[in-house]
Amino acid sequence: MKLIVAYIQPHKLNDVKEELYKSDIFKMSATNSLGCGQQKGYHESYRGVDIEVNLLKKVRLEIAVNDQFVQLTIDAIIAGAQTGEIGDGKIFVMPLEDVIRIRSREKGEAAIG
Amino acid sequence: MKLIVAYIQPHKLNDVKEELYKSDIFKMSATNSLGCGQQKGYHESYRGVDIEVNLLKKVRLEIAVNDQFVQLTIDAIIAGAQTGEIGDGKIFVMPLEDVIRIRSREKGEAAIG
Amino acid sequence: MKLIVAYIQPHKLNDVKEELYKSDIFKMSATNSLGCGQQKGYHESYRGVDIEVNLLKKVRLEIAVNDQFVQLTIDAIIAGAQTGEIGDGKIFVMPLEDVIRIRSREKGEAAIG
Amino acid sequence: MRKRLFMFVGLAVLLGGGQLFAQELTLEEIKFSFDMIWLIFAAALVFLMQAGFAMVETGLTRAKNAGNIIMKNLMDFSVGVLAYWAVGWALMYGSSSGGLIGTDQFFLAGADSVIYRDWMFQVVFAATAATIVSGAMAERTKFAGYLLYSLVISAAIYPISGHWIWAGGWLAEMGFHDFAGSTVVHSVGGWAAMVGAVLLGARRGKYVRVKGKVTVKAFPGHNIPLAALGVFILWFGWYGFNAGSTLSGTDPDIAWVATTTTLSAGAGAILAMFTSWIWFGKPDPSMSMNGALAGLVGITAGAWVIDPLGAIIVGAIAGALVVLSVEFLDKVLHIDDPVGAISVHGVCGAWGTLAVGIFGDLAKVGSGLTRAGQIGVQALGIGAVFAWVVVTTLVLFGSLKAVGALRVGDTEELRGLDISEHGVESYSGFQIFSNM
Amino acid sequence: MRKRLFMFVGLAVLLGGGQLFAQELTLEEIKFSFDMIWLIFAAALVFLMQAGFAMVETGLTRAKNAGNIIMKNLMDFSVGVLAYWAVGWALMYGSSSGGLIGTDQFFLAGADSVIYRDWMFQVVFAATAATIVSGAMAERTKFAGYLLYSLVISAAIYPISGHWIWAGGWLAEMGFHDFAGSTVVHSVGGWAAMVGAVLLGARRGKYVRVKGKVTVKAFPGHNIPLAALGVFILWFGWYGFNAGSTLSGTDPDIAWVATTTTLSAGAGAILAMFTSWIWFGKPDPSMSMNGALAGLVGITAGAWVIDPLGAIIVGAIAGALVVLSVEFLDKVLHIDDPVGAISVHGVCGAWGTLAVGIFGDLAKVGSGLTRAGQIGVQALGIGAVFAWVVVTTLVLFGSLKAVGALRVGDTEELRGLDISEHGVESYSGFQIFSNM
Amino acid sequence: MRKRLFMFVGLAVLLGGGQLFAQELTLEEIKFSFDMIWLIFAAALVFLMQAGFAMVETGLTRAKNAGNIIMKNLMDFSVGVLAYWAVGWALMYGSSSGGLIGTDQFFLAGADSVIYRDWMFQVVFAATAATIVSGAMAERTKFAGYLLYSLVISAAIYPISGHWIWAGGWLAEMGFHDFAGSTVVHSVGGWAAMVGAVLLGARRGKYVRVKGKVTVKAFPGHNIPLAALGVFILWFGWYGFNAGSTLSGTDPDIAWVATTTTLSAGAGAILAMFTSWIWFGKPDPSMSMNGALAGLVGITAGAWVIDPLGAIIVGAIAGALVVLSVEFLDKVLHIDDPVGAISVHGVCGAWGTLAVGIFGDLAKVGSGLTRAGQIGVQALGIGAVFAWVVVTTLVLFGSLKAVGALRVGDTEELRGLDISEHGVESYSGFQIFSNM
Ligand SMILES: Nc1ncnc2c1ncn2[C@@H]1O[C@H](COP(=O)(O)OP(=O)(O)O)[C@@H](O)[C@H]1O
Ligand SMILES: Nc1ncnc2c1ncn2[C@@H]1O[C@H](COP(=O)(O)OP(=O)(O)O)[C@@H](O)[C@H]1O
Ligand SMILES: Nc1ncnc2c1ncn2[C@@H]1O[C@H](COP(=O)(O)OP(=O)(O)O)[C@@H](O)[C@H]1O
Repeated sequence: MKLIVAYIQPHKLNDVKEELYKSDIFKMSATNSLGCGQQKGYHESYRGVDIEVNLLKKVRLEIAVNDQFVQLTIDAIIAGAQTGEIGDGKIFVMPLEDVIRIRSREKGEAAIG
Repeated sequence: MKLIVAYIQPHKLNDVKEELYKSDIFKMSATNSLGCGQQKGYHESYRGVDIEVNLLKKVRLEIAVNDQFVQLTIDAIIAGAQTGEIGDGKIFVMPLEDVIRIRSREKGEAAIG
Repeated sequence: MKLIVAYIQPHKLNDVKEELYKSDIFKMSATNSLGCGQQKGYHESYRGVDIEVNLLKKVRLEIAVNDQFVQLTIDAIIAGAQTGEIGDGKIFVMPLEDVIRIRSREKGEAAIG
Repeated sequence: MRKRLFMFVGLAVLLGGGQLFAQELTLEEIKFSFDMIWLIFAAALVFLMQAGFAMVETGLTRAKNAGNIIMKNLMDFSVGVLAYWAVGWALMYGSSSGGLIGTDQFFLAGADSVIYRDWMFQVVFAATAATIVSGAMAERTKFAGYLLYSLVISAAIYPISGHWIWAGGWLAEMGFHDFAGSTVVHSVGGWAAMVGAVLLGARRGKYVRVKGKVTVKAFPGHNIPLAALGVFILWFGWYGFNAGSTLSGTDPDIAWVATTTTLSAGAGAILAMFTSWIWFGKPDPSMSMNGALAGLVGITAGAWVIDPLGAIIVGAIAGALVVLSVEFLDKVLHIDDPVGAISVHGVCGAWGTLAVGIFGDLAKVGSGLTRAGQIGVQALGIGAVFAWVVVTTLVLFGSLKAVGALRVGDTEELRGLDISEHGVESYSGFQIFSNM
Repeated sequence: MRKRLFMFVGLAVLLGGGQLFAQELTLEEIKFSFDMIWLIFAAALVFLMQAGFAMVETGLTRAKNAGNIIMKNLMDFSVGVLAYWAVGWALMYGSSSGGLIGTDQFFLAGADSVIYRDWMFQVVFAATAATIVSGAMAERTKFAGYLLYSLVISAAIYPISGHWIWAGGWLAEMGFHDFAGSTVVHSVGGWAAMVGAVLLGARRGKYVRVKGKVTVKAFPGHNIPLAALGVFILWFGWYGFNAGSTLSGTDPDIAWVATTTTLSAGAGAILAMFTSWIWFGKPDPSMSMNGALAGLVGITAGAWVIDPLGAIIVGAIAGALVVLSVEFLDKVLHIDDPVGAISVHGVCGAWGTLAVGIFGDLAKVGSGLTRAGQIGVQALGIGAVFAWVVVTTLVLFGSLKAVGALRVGDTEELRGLDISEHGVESYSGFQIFSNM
Repeated sequence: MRKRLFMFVGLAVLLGGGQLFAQELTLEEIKFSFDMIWLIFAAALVFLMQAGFAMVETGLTRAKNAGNIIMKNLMDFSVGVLAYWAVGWALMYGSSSGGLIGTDQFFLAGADSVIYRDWMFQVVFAATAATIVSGAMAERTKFAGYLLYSLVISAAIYPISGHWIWAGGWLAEMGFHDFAGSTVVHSVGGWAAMVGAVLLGARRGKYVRVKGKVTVKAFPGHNIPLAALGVFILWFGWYGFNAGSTLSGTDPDIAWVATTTTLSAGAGAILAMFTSWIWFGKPDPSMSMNGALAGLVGITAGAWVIDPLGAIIVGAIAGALVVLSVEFLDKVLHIDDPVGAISVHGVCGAWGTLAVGIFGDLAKVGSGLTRAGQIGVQALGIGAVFAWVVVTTLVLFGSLKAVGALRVGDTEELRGLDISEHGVESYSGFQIFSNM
């Protein structure tokens, strides 16, 4: 099992969700995040002063999947989030040793979905 | 050492904390999160329009523990968060290679608590 | 590759960022978090009632780095965040199996920076 | 030289035994002073309705567009006052050409203190009509286009139909009665809002067509307490709007008007609450707020000629009507009006105007018409103003659309107008899911 | 036919040399006009206090209940105006039956412009009393139960004790003096709030019993700027509340009343700040705000008979008192009052009423009593109203509790009343730790 | 005994055929009543400006200091009213000693209803001057130090220069004209703000020196809707501020003043918007808001002597000026004024005062001076008040700085003043990046 963490542009969240649904991945968790990356990005200004927006708003997705779903998930995220522009985001894949469903105490692969 | 990530219902946070305290687990970090899971959940409506609340509010807990504490932590979380209803949440267990206490530069098992 | 997760005091974020920049680490993601740790901390009071602030505000940093950067990153975080007082925070090091740049589909070490 | 030594003057007067004033202050000046302070006080209250609209509209839309809504509300007033000073007043209250349009007093030429007073009281009404529209067009309109719209409605669209009714124009001649502006102000704003919302199209993602079936989505407002504050401020301002429309500080009916206004608003809020409760299963806050406003808009035309019980009925019907209308526009017609402006101001404005015919004391209306006749004239007025506003705003918004000045691009809309149109965020530091 | 051709009338008047008015406007009409615009103006200001209460209560409670608080504030006014129109006014100002209760003028039958004017001024006071309660019962009361409560307090509880004092009832006969309602309005609201809070019980997690010892927890308000705005709005409204209670636009004491009101509020804020500073180590914002309100409530009874220095003393004591009272209710009695309504309105209302006896100019009070006698009568009035309100609200809230209509369930409370009672969120898109 | 049986009195009057009043109400009393209700009404409106300032300042600074700003605004008013009651009024309006300072009426000794009325109207002006400063010194000033400052400006600094101009002092004697206080109120606040901001130094991280070059950073305000609400409330209050400054409820120029005030504010907002649009590429909301305020401040001195077209020009220039001034102070002088108070109140206050000389109707000004002479006197007044305020506040803030009571420590500043000075959070439960 893997835990996939993806940083995407906030306004791409719906597109990514749709692509994931298409690949039958329905479970995920999302958090707000501020990201520092290659995207030096658009400049905001406030009262005429440029705001050094080097922490840009991102959405952080966390998706736990069984091994055979990893590539599918990655592809779906890319399909939904890619524009080709700097700032599209990153995907991180991490090992996941166990999953427990709190409701039923199910464990492992059975609990993930 | 493991990093335990748990998604629970927001209003169960206090109960979970209490259960963890009882097992002498005092350190943790909590974040707000939106979760997509089996829980299609209650419907909110706004001005008569159903809101497709497929991103439900969850609290994401992150607890780094030594190996012998893993089961204890899982049990405590379940004790505090379980209601038997859909939406109770999930627990993820991930490998943790190192921990460093910023204050003292202590490392490893000594730094975790 | 490793994923480094660090909890620091919110008001140290700028210092940490500066130290990371000095070590040529430019990419990171930050989230708000509430932390429970050794720091029983300052007491807030509201209308004369002590608030049991056992969930203190922290910033959670997530930095994916190649192996040779791990120590450098840890040192930079410590340099920026250490005050010697309780509450300075923790650093967690986790294994990272893969990284994908959404924009270009680059993978692995090349995608991290 | 004018000094602020008023207290000494005051003392002198007290010592001087009144002789000073007996010489100074005539009865006509007394009457004039009553009207002056009453109308300026009322005008200030109506001005504050700008804050009310700004808060309601901001609160009921999404955080990522809050600064833009604010800017629209600030600038439609600012542009509006200059436009109404230069042109609007003249077209509305200048000497009438055939009951259709005013023709002089541009730039308030030749104004005396009476004209300044009346202009002050009228300009805030003009600005109210203008600002209604920003709510319905929220979250997707180009800022520059909106500025232009503000100019035109305050300079021409509002004043001309206003002339027909409030300046002795042809509708007034026929006996049309609209005490404080259910039609003159609110419907004008409401119909303009409708045309704007239709030409703009819905916000991205509001109506999703899946397999031929349209699913309606809700974009919940981001700040209900602010919206509620706006509603209270509007209600407060309405005491200036309606009671001030007695146009006289010595009119004993000031209290009557305030009473009917209060009762209608209360009834509107209650009925909207129960309607939403029955219909959706829960009493909906934003609908109840709309209900209070619906009651206020509804009684505006008849506040002076409808009695308290009548006012409660008018308000109650408006409260139910506004919920039905919001539902109908959203679920059936798929017109995307984020704050319910078309229903509150357009529909309930029309209802209130009609209600004058149905419930009004004909003697007080004073048109000499029969009840059926009065209802007919009221309906005619509603129709005439509807036609006028729809046609002119179709041209206005249509032209803006044709030159691409009406709607922002998709990415701008998704990111939010605060960043794309103004380069700022409204809630800096707060963590907000701005993608929703 | 009524046209909005006021300017021409105005012009005619100016040209006509006053003759018009010399015939038209008598001195009594002038007096009447002063009272009319003054009272309607004051009523509008008091109305705005609804916004003030809504903002204070919303700001000092948690985000997950914001929409519910808003709804309560909107609906208690809306329900209240209808109730006070139908029944309340009659019970309060109808012909007295033995100094105990009014008996006619139901549905404002037979009202003329004086009655409408007075109703308008009185209804906003009734609504103030009603709305005080929502703060103390916040975050756990069932919405439907609250609606019923609103109806009863506006229709009966408030009007009847009001009759005793402001309509020539038995307390008035004895010489009891309550200028603008420290007891009539504020204490009534405050004691009702107390009974409500006690019968409801504390919010879940507020008082935690660990090993026989009760630990008190704080639930910090979620929006201090909004609460502060509410306080400023209330203070503003108080100029209508107190200065308007001269009931006459020609009373030279309007300025006196405004002055004592201002000074007492300032002293209250300062003393509350210092008290909290000394006691808790830091100057507490929400306590200082409560202090300003305490000063305002405290001077309300005596604003007309207490001089500026006295007003400062009354306000200062109220400011200190409110902090002590909040502490005492919370830490000793464990009555959970999220916004301090019992202390501000109940306790400081009683204090202000007593202060009339202590500091009031007896000649102005005009009861013919000695100072000790006046203090006695004031105390009697405080006690009588306390008893009346406690008994009636015990019955009212007790019945609601008996049928399970008083308090929401635990899960509802934890989730927040916005979702459980209204199915909406108030700050959509914001990331909020709603579990705290 | 005072009962609230006003309706019966009213009825009696109506029945009694006016005889009652013919005996009762003299013409001088009528005049007096007009002035009374007008000034108290206006005072209430000006009071509400405290809420406006509080919201603007809160909205334009960071969330972590919101409660502190609120406390400063609440307490500078509360401290200010007591100070102005005890000392300020006497120094300002007591019998003049050589046109320099008032010398009697401490603690309002010997006041009658005229004095109370005038005190009420004046105290809110004094409080306005005081509260301007909190914005410029926001986010880094010690609370205790600020309290002391509030005391001194309300008790002495403001009243003394006010005496020169509004109480027949030496500047008034020379023909200096400042109708409602561009200089007396706004510049005094603005210059004090400037000295305070300079002595305090910038907020940590505002001006970062990298390799000898200073980079200017922006700290965006955390709540633009709240700031906008504040601007609308201020604009509303300004109708009391300016129109009330006719000091008479029978002055036909009330409408004129309201008109020029409205037009100038509108022009200011528009020009500031366009200036920011051209300069920064986008129409900046907070600058446009500053522009509306700049227009209001600008016309304050000349609202009575400048005509509508002149008012538009004055406002437009103020609107452009405020943007340039903000830029200049920030980018060139590196004076850190979080809300633009120095530019809005100091600079545009000076501009408005000068504009009286340039655009004012000299006959109405009535000083007997030539245009050049009037401009000269206006400039002299601007300079004299500038000097007075700069010197006195240098001493005041300098002393506070010397004893370490001016600025909080670095950690306190980083954590936010809400936690470090008051031990609370203002937005409990919200996730906020408070480090930015
Ligand atoms: N090494 C990293 N560690 C943690 N977060 C990262 C890292 N690299 C990128 N991110 C996250 O991904 C987001 C997008 O990265 P960016 O470099 O701007 O995109 P791109 O790779 O398309 O140029 C960043 O804003 C940040 O949140
Ligand atoms: N595979 C997953 N990846 C990431 N988050 C998940 C996953 N499954 C569940 N979650 C999180 O856990 C929460 C609860 O899951 P849900 O399926 O509703 O509960 P249950 O398993 O009790 O039915 C979700 O809202 C989501 O935040
Ligand atoms: N075992 C842990 N699991 C998760 N988060 C932790 C853990 N230990 C510490 N933290 C995070 O780090 C923060 C600082 O920890 P704390 O113990 O106060 O610091 P210190 O080690 O300097 O005493 C905590 O507030 C919490 O957010």
